[in-house]
Amino acid sequence: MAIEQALQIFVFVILTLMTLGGGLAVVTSRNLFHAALSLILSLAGVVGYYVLLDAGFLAIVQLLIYIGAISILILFSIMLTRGLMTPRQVQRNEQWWIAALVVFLTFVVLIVALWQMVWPIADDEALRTPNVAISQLGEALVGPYAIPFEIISVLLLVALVGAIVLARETENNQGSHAEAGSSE
Amino acid sequence: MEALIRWLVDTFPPLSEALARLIVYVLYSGVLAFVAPVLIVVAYTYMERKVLARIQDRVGPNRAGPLGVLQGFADAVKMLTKEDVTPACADRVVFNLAPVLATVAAILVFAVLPVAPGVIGADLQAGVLYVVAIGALGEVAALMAGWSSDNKFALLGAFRAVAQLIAYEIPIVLAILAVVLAAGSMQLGAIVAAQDIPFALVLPVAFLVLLVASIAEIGRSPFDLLEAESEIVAGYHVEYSGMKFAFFFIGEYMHLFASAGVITTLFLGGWRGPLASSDSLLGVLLGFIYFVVKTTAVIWIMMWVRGTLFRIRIDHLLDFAWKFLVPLGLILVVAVAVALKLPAVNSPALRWIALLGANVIAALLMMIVISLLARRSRSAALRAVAGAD
Amino acid sequence: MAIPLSWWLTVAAALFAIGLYGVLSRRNAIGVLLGIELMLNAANINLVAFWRFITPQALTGQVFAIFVIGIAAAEAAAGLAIIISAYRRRRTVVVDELDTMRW
Amino acid sequence: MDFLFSFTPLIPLFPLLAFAVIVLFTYRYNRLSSDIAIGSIALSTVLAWAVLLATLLGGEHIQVEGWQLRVPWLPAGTTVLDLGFAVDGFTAAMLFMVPFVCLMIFIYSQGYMKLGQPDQDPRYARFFAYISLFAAGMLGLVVARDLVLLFVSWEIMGLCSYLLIGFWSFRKADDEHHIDEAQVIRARKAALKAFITTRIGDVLLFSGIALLYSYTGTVTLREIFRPETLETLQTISLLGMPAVTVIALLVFGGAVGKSAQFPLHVWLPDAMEGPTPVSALIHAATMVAAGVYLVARMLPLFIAGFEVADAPALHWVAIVGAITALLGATIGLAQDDIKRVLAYSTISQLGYMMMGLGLGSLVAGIFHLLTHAFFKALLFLGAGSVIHGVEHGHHVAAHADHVHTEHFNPNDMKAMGGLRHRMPYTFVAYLAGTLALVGIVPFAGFWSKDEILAEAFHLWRADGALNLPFWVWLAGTLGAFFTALYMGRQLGLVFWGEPRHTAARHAHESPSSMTIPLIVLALFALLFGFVNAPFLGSPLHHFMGGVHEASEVVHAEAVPFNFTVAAISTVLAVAGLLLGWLLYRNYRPGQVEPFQVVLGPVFTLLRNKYYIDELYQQVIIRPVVWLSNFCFNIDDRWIIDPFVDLVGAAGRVASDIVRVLDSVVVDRWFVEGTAQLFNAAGRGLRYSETGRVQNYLLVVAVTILLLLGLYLYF
Repeated sequence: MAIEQALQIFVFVILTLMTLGGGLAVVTSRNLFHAALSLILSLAGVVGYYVLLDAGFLAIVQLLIYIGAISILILFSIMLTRGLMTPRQVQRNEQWWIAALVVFLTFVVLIVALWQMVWPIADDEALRTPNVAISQLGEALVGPYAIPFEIISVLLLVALVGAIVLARETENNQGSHAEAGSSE
Repeated sequence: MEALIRWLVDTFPPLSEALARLIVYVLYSGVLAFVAPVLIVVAYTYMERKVLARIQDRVGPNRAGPLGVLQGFADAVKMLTKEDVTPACADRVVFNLAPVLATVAAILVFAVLPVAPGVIGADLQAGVLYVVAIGALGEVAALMAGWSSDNKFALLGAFRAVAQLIAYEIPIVLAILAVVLAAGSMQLGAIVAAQDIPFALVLPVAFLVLLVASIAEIGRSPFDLLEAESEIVAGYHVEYSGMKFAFFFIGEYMHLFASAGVITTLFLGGWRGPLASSDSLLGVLLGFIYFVVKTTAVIWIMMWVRGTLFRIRIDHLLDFAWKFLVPLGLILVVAVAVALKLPAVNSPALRWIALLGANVIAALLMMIVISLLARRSRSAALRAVAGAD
Repeated sequence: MAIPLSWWLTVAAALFAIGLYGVLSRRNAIGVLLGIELMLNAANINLVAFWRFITPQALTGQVFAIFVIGIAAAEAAAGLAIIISAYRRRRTVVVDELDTMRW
Repeated sequence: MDFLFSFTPLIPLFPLLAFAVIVLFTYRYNRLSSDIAIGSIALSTVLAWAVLLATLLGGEHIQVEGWQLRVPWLPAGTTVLDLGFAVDGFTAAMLFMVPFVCLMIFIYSQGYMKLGQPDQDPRYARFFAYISLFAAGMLGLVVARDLVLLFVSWEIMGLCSYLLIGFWSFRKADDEHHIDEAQVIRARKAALKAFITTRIGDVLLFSGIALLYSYTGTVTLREIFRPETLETLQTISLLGMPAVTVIALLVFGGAVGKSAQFPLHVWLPDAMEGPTPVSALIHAATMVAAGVYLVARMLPLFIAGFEVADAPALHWVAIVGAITALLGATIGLAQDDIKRVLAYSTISQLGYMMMGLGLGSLVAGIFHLLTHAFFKALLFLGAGSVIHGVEHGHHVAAHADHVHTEHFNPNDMKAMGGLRHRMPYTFVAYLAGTLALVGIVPFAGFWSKDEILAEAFHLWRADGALNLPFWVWLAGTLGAFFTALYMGRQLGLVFWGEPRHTAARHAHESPSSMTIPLIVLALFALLFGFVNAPFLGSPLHHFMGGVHEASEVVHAEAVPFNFTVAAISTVLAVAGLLLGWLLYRNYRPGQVEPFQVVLGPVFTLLRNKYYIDELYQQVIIRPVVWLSNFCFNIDDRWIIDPFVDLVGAAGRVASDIVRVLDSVVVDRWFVEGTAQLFNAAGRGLRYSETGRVQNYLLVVAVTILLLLGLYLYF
């Protein structure tokens, strides 16, 4: 088991480097496109975390939705609004140092609290076998969590429709003009 | 794999099981990452050239080696010795990373493909989902390449690529979902095990949807808009040359093989065939051969399509995905789910029949809808013509 | 598990702090959105870690992580649509300049 | 018959579905949309009555314990937020009234919105979608088992009232529908006023619910009302009071907003800007009833507060109710708009209900709520019919004269008159409603109003001193007189005398889709009172009286019929009615109003609604606007002038020492210096409104950091 443990720690360190390094690049990079790519790196690290935590399904969902959908969406919108973004533009505002201070303090407060707290960790046996079959997860989603699950679905639908409406306002006008023109 | 691990532990006693496992999996991934790409690219470029030549009534490659079999190696040497050009305005880091990511994305799919009985990188519980998810990395690579080249054709190509890939990912997921419903699992190994009859026979509609969508997903003709020479030169990799282009090239063929492999696994019974089993080395080898043969057959169909059909327009392409494949897939999934839950379905044979019936119903429904819509648009067009007079 | 719970929580806290910094200091609206994604992920790491260490038999942690991911998707779609809409109207996505509500 | 209870969740569901279907699919087909709406509410009515039947047959057990269905909504850790349904006698009684009155109003709306006629309302289908949602909200509120569903329904109603009161704010000025720009703006303002005013109450209610949840860990009504839970709440101290009193007052705050009690009653009269069926809906079956229902439902909390506190929440309910009852009735005396009179009448009647509840009598309050719903719906629909007829008459007259007359207000009672001949059905129905409202035997209002007064009287006599019940009784009796007075005035103005305007001369009866609901409701106004008539043994008391029987202050038993009380109020009512009628039946336009002659300046005060709107304008709205303007002005005048002035002042110091003392010390330091101090303060403060979201976020982050630090380390 020693090898596995060593491997786990090794992988954890690498993933942490990916996640936090990527995260730092996201918030500090001057080039927004690079920031978005760093976000992908960081999220990929989180995927690795999920695998380490035996949440394989979540890892894949994370890959599918964050990297496959959200990141692509962000990259797309960066390109759509890119006329303004010369890479050399200053990317942080005047309050960044206050923000940094506040964030650092938040971090310290959280860390101190985390390390002081005694967590009610489950007993070892349960820890060793947390393997949750996907089918169980699926049943949970349509069983006890059915209503929130449906609400999330509706939320997604609403977001979808809202996004379309918001993003194509101008086109819509043209469209109605075109219709009016064709019907004459 | 388990057999190999056991054999290693038995033969070299100092090896612990964990270490042996590590060694075996590292070796396997080494094979997938370094050996397979070269072999696949060399073999299938040759095949593609030959097949296309045959369709177009030409001879095809015939100089390098007997019957030109070494053509692929010749290409490789040419590619590697070319000058590696990076555009002055390119975003260097991203520009260099993109081809690597494209290749890696294609190779990663192999991790969950059961290429032979018992030989699989990781039989994930959500293996099917993993396949879909990894496809997204390819999109990122395309976007990176297109953006970093600082070339409008490249950027347009990237946009097209992503629009197309996103659009066709949905029918793929739907078709796969039908299979998952039928097999009752998302694990690729279990799906292979569930195919006493290849799913292509009981879920023909899903098979066709997946085939068509896969062709689009890997950007081959008639869906090769992302690199349409006559429109946007070569798409997102227009600025690439030499070694980096080779990476894209490898990635493309790996992707081709991987997609065909996924279709084989999901619909054609994977490695299954007479005498293939994980008990003996022979059985394993036989299974591997079945897998390769089936995959090659799928690839051959894709090549055939490429040689026969012409490229379609971008709006038609997206319309086809959103207005035909997605609704069809949705109907199909519902039909399959209902068919499987029918109270009368209580024996395997009945299951197959019910599934087939669901497919037929889905196809018929879609046809009816399409014909109604077509009639409406036809009469609208007629009215427009009449109005113009 | 070789890695204790507190490590996971530490990493998540760090990621959260980084994301918060991004949200507070980025001038570009899309950059702000990136920071929000980081924060959501930090929360998710916590959820999954708690599930793994404290209630491995109950599914609540995983289920909520899935919900968070779903909400993140909705948030990204709506947020980006708003940004693009704002860009259309104001020709800018710099948060400082989107200050119609200014005194 | 218990299986009938399982239909309960469907009761609010049908109108909700109708809303969804109309909004999503059938909004283009007007007739279909209204048919769907009416069909759904009819189904709800049938189901609701089936549930009522089951409750009736289920005997005391069902009526007290009730039936319930638990729907786990959001499992969160150890607690689960529920979203359940429950039925007991009280709910069943409400279920008799709410869907039925809604149904009548829906049918009536079809005629009122002029289906199929050339001047049909352009947003006809949408109207039906909104009122369906409104009905769904009210029904959901009534069948809610948990505060979550209750609050959700509550908010749905808030939204719908906003949408419907402002229903005509989307119209352009439009001759066809007699809508001018001013009316559009009024509708807009009225909608906002209703929304914002009730929002004040909603916030209070929400904090009450949140407090309840945080103390008891449950949102289920029945669990909250368990004696143990209430005892715990009594022992916790919050803001120097028992927590239960605080919560009860917060809940009552919500009801004050929704039920338009003093001082948040100002939105209700303005809500008349909506179409008349909406007024009927708001005033009778839904919106304002919700507040009373809420207080009645939460009565155990109030009672529990009664047992421990010095100034219990229950007394506040009675006091506010009494004030409101008198206030509304007196203002009603001086209004010209036919609907506004009714609106103030509603406010006053709601005051009666609150009085009843505040005296601890659940049944009296709710009985009045039920009867009031019937006759007030009747009165509003009747008023709508009158307006409709007069509008039509105006139309005809304008066509006949071939001139477009000056703008004409069809709501103005002084322009009506003699309509009893022109609109006989409406007149009869209206008369029935009036008699019920005024409280003439044997109409419904008599029994219910009398019960409240008898209750107060009884409590007073039991004690003997001039205690709170005495004042309540006095206010109620006086209110009854004023009620009769303004209704007499209204009858005289609208239905008697000569037509006072060409429009009234040409008015004609409304279509049958409008008159039939009127007749049906008139029957109910006549007969409904008997469900709790003392000589029949007060059946309603037996039916729903036991719901809160755990608490002792709630009077489950009916107060015996008190002849003195009944006689006093009846005599006053008849006197008021006759007086009003005699004074006004031959009133001529342009004449000084008889009341003004008698009352003088008091009449002006009433006419202007005690200047409460103006008071709010001065005390609340003006300062806010002024503060904004102040900051703005400071900004404009600051930047350079003071600097220059200071430099100039320094020059003067050198040149003229005498004037220095005078001008610098006095003028610059004290006068301008003060101004500058304020300038600087304003200038500094206004920078807090940067309009940049990240600055705000930073403040949020710092705040959270501080709170977190405090929470974790101190």
